Amino acid sequence: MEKVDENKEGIKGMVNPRRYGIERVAYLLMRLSGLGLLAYFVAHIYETSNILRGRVGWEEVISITQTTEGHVILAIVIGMCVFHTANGIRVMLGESGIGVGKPIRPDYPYPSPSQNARHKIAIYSSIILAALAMMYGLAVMFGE
Amino acid sequence: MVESIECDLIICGSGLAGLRAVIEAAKKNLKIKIIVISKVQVMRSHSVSAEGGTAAVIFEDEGDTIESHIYDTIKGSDFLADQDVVERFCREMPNEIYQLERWGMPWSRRENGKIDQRWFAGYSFPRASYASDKVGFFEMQTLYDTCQKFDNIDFFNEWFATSIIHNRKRFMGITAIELSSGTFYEIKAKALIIATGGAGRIYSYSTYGYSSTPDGLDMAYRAGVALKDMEFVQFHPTGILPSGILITEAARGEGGYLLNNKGERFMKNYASSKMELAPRDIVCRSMITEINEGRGYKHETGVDCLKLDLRHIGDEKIKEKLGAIREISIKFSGINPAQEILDVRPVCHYMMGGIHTNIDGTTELEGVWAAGEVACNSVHGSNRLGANSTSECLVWGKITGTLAVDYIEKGVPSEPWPDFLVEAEEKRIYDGIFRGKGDVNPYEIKQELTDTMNEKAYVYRDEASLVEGLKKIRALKEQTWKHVDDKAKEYNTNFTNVMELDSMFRVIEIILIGAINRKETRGAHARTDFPKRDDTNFMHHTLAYYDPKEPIMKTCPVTVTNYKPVMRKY
Amino acid sequence: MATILSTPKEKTTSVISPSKKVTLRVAKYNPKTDPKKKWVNYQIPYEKWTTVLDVLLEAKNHLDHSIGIRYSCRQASCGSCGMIINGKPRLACFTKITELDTTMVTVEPMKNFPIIRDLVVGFDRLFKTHKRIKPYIISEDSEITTKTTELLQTPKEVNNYIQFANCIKCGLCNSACPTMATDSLFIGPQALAQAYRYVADTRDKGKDDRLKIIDESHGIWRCHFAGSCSQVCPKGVDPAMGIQLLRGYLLGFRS
Amino acid sequence: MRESVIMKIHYGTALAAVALVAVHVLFRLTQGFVDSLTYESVIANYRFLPYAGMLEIILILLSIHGFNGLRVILLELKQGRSYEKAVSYGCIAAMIAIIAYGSRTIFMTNMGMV
Ligand SMILES: Cc1cc2nc3c(=O)[nH]c(=O)nc-3n(C[C@H](O)[C@H](O)[C@H](O)COP(=O)(O)OP(=O)(O)OC[C@H]3O[C@@H](n4cnc5c(N)ncnc54)[C@H](O)[C@@H]3O)c2cc1C
Ligand code: HEM
Ligand code: SF4
Ligand code: F3S
Ligand code: FES
Repeated sequence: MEKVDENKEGIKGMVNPRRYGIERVAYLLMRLSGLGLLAYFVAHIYETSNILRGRVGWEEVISITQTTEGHVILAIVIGMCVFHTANGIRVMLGESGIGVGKPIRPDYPYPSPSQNARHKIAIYSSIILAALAMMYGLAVMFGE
Repeated sequence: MVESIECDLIICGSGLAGLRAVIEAAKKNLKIKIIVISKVQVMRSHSVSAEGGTAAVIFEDEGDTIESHIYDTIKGSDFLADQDVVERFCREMPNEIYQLERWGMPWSRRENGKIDQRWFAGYSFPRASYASDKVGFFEMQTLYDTCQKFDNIDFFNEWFATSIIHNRKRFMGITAIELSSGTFYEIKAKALIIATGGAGRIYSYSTYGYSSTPDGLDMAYRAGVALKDMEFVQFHPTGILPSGILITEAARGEGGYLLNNKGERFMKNYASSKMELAPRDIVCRSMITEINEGRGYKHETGVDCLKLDLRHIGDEKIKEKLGAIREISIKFSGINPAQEILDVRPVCHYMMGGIHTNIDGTTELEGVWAAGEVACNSVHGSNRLGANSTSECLVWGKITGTLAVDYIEKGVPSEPWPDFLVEAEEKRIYDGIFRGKGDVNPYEIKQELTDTMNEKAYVYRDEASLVEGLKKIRALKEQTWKHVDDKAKEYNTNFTNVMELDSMFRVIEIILIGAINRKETRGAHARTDFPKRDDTNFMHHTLAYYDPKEPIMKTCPVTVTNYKPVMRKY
Repeated sequence: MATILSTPKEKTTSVISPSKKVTLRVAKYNPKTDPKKKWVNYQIPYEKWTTVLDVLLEAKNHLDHSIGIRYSCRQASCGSCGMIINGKPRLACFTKITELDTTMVTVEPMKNFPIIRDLVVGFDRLFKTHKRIKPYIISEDSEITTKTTELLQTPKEVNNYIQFANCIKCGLCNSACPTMATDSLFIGPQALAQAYRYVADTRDKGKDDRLKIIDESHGIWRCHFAGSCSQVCPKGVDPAMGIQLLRGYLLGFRS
Repeated sequence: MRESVIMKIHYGTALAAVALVAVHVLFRLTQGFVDSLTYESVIANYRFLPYAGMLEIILILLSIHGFNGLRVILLELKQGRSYEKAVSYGCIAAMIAIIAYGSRTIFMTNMGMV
């Protein structure tokens, strides 16, 4: 079979969040935060494994994280974690068919019930919550 | 270079008629190989635009009768319908409603779950089953989706059929161009069902989509099959301005009023008992009379029009039963029908005429059937009633599908393939059109041609304007428009557009000659110089046979069973 | 690079009205013959009701016959004319110039479909996925005998699926979906919404069949509720809703 | 495995993790962020069996969830039989590796092997 170029938009299209609504932004943030958390998770497992090297080893590693960069990264992780969790709960509800509206006879101009205010509010709340958590985290870390 | 394909049955055209036929054929014999060829993608055929309803008697318990459907249809046809055909049609139709229902058609229902029906013009009972106002769309979807059950159907999406190959006695195959690659094919087959639909794009102001051109009609005509009753072109009273998109008759069926510039429901002067629900020919004539006598409006484009008032129907009911026309009028004309009045005007809508067939949809060429709007089995005579056309497509889709399979199963002798005909066709379209020379823009010729039809062969006609129209189109034909600027092979719509234009010239000529010859007023053919129906001289069908110079005109009788022609009054 | 006005060598007789003009920018590309896509500009007059399809046809009819474009009904019911207009997937016949609020109209073929030529894309994949989800009533009594009548269905029951039955198979949703942008095997919002349309129909008994078909590695789970499909759908189908409701069955929240 | 089963696990692990991660993080916060990271307090935490058990569960849940998430993303990025096989097995391997590696830390500290 001849291979046809499908003119797929590729990662660029997947990533471009501007053309569509906030739901598409949430989709993108969910992916990025998931990947970010995975990266942190792996690093975290490595980090904690240093405890096996005794007090010296542990404090060596901890001291690397107790820097400004370390704190900023940790703050981002907190943000990602909060957003991913909050939005994750929204997505799980939605994907179970909860809160996506009921089928109706659509009337022009055809609003889409699944793209409803509840979800939009949940997305904005997740983002705000994540931002607050980040600020709180920064305050705690730099405060001491 | 010609590529070759073989199959058992070709169905050319994938509107309601074509798809109904293919399901019947595929179901009847799972072994025969069927090809559905369509110049648009199969489910995009123009039938998707049918809006208002599909007529059938399903409430006999509430007082409707088949008999009444038969009489309404015959009276609506101004007694030109073949009455045996109408009888068969009305008897078969109820089953089609139920069959579609079983296949998933989302008919609009009554509270108790039964299929609902609504009023349509010219009937004496609310007899049109409907699915909101997207009947054709949902029917197409139901049929297309049902086709997906079968693996012996091959859809040839976007293939343009150009000619029928036969050996004078019997059908042998067709030639076609695959649009996506531009390759020219011969397709050998045992039987053919033509279902290429209407040709309303021969008028510039039309309810039809751009794909409704007469190339299917012309293909049959060139193969020597007669075209029948072509002078009867139906105009629909309510095309919205400025686009010409249809506002379905169901809008009046649900209670809409037609108003002149005095704010009167003027139909009371023309058809006092049926008012806006008189048959289309009568409403159109009344509208043009109103306009001619100065009681019309002027649309901002400068076109004369009248008004259609739906406001009293109410927003909720409009949304529920007329959702699509609500969308159309808001989007395309900026008017919400629940709040404002619409500008409407009679617009080309349907061809009563078509390929001459008998009651079975059989044509004069062995192995070829025709079904749907392209066929003229004379069920509509000189004026079709609304909602009877989608019905016709279903009934004759089923009949021809069955008959074609029977024919194939009986065995068709194989005979030498007439290569020379394929070569001749290749010459005609590639040397004559694709590589043609000229400096006249074919699209401008098409505009002039279709404008001429609007002017000269509209609702009212007379000898002088028809003759003038004929002269004008013959002059246009002589210009050097037969060339294709786009030289690419792939998806060359410039090429198909010019082929469509080429077919328009032949078919329009038949329409005009037929209209000139018919010196009477009957149904959709209203002559100001002969304002009366003339049953002594014109109670017959018009036939046109192909001749390279000019069509050969003949006639054939109308079948009358029980219903004597009487004065038509509503 | 933008080339300006390739006018065919013909005498022209049509008068172009001196009203407002729009610049139409068309992505022309024939993968069989052209090395790459090129942009061609046309100046077209328009009125308040003019649609993008109207200006495209005006360009095709009078300025450049070779524009490749698919269209038919011009009333948003056939689903032929999906394309990317000013960056978003839309129907050309259902987008008025005036509502775009700019005098520069850029049209490109739909993304995530192979280009046949210019604005015309191949639909083979959409047709195949549509067929795959068994888009028809599955039931023993789907063929009538002489005396069958209808199966009853209340208006309410019809409303449970009618919105999904509005799909015109235009493919805009598949063009907008982020998963489609990279996944060549994803069933896609169009077909998934149709799977729900039939599952939600009281006459149908094919739910388990269909759930099995869509429950595979490139099936329904590759939708992440991004919602873009519903945002571009011109007919209010709301595929995103259909997909999530369908997934409700698979997760055991609905039965 | 049917995709729906995998995704049910994905959601299930996420849900369970919500609660447990909250506890994990709260532990850090109630003890005072910096203090909680001192060697002694960390060791003490690990020695406390219920907490160590919880850490183990979080480790397993998030590894499954995270690497399945990665698998999903990679699956959507590119298609092809061998590629998809590689992704699936790769993710399972990574998952097992990270669980093993993390468990080693937990077990050894819990058993007092440092
Ligand atoms: C706007 C509108 C509204 C209507 N509303 C109603 C209504 O409410 N009720 C009612 O009963 N009737 C209605 N009608 C009439 C009815 O819809 C049509 O008569 C009917 O749909 C015709 O169906 P068909 O199958 O014959 O042809 P079509 O649906 O027109 O299909 C023609 C097919 O032939 C194919 N074709 C044509 N030429 C070629 C070629 N050269 N090569 C290959 N393929 C070719 C096309 O691609 C297409 O697939 C309406 C008509 C219009 C225009
Ligand atoms: C604790 C609360 C968490 C919840 C509620 C949660 C929820 C979810 C959900 C519902 C999804 C599926 C999204 C979709 O289908 O589009 C998902 C995806 C994902 N999660 Fe989590 N998650 C959590 C924590 C984590 C953590 C800690 C990690 C990192 C190890 C992680 C990594 C991922 C990844 C990589 C994906 C795939 C991203 C995608 O498909 O878009 N998650 N999560
Ligand atoms: S769901 Fe909407 S966007 Fe998708 S194909 Fe159907 S009509 Fe088009
Ligand atoms: S855009 Fe795609 S990701 Fe899902 S909600 Fe629609 S199918
Ligand atoms: S032309 Fe039919 S949808 Fe646009």
